[in-house]
Amino acid sequence: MELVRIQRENFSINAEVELVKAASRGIGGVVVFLGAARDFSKGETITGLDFEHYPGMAEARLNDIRERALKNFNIIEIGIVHRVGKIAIGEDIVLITAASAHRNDAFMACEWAITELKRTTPIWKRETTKGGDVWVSETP
Amino acid sequence: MELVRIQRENFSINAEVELVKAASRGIGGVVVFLGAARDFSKGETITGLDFEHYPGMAEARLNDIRERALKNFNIIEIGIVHRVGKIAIGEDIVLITAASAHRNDAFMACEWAITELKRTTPIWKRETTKGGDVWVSETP
Amino acid sequence: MITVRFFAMLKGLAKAESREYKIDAPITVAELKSMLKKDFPALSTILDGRSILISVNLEFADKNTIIKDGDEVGLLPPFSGG
Amino acid sequence: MITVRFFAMLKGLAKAESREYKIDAPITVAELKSMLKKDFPALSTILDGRSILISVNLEFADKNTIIKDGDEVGLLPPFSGG
Repeated sequence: MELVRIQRENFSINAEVELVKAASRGIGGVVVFLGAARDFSKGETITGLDFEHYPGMAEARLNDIRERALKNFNIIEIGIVHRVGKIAIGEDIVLITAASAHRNDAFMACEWAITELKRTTPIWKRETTKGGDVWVSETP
Repeated sequence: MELVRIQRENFSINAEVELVKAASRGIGGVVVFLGAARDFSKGETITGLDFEHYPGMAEARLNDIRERALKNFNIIEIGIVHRVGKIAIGEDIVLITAASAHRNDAFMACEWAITELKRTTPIWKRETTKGGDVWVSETP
Repeated sequence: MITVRFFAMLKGLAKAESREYKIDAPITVAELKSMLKKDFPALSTILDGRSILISVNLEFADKNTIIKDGDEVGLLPPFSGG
Repeated sequence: MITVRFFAMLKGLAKAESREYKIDAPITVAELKSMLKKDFPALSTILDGRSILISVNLEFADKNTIIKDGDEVGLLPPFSGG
């Protein structure tokens, strides 16, 4: 299993953490960010999500985030998985798993990576609301 | 299963995250801190760990951390599990699972909770090294 | 031939997933934008704004980036992953 | 009767897991410390320092906290959980 992936299927947090922990027995702290499909957005009720990505480019951006995280933070390994396609409310969307010897580094890298993912990765979310399906622009 | 527990057995990260996510379909972000048994400490090789706690008081302190986290951060739910007894290198020790509508709050609460756990919870670690078994004092 | 790919809401506005152009010589991103605005009036306002990013061969590009025969250009509305 | 419990490295130094004291009237934590230093010379230095916390009935206490008959006192070396 690759450390950085875009896939339609759901993922197992246990499996992703094991994958990252396999990098070293010197890992003392793992910080995980899990993004889940919540039932509201800007006050509106959401009944489902659908994600589209730019194949090839999205994977390249995520790999670039991993490489920069390894270079800029004192972490041992980091994994990134993002789902695409239809996602039901309550289901998982994205998982970032950062591992380090000491916990501060993993917290910083994990928070940086999810912010960078949102900023630089060509993935788009469509929300199903009462009024129909709407593409979400984080910066309208 | 309780949201705050001290137990000898290992835990499933998936199961703990599901437990916390069950609190609300408004959860958009979950931040998990996992502490694992690493193979070195202050330059020394560690071959195993053994944790002791003050039964009753340790659980009370962890519940207090949960309640203060819910009061002081904009989170929806938080769970804390700490293992005691013998723990092998690479195994998991502690898991903190913080869930919120927006990710910043979960990051802040999770990092605060693990720091507070280390500071205020009567749990003690004994490390097995070449030279024998040594109790660890974080502040000697 | 170059391929221009539309993503997310741009697909709906352009009523297309992609568009191919035959070019005789390399052009800039700015020049391609002018061609697109003519062929897809519904994209005109959005292409004049600052919210759409452009990629050339899967890398972020700017208005001066050169597009050569065989290149793939992406029109990327604001991301909303994560 | 009050019960004093030793944890982690203090168990090894005291060579005991706990010790019971019969008290005729409530005493302070400071007074208990003096009794312990007499009975457990190996704990003397550490009880004079600032690294050991004291609990009374599972709550953190200070040197003026009152200990009554039936109370449980914990001698808590620096924590190393997490």
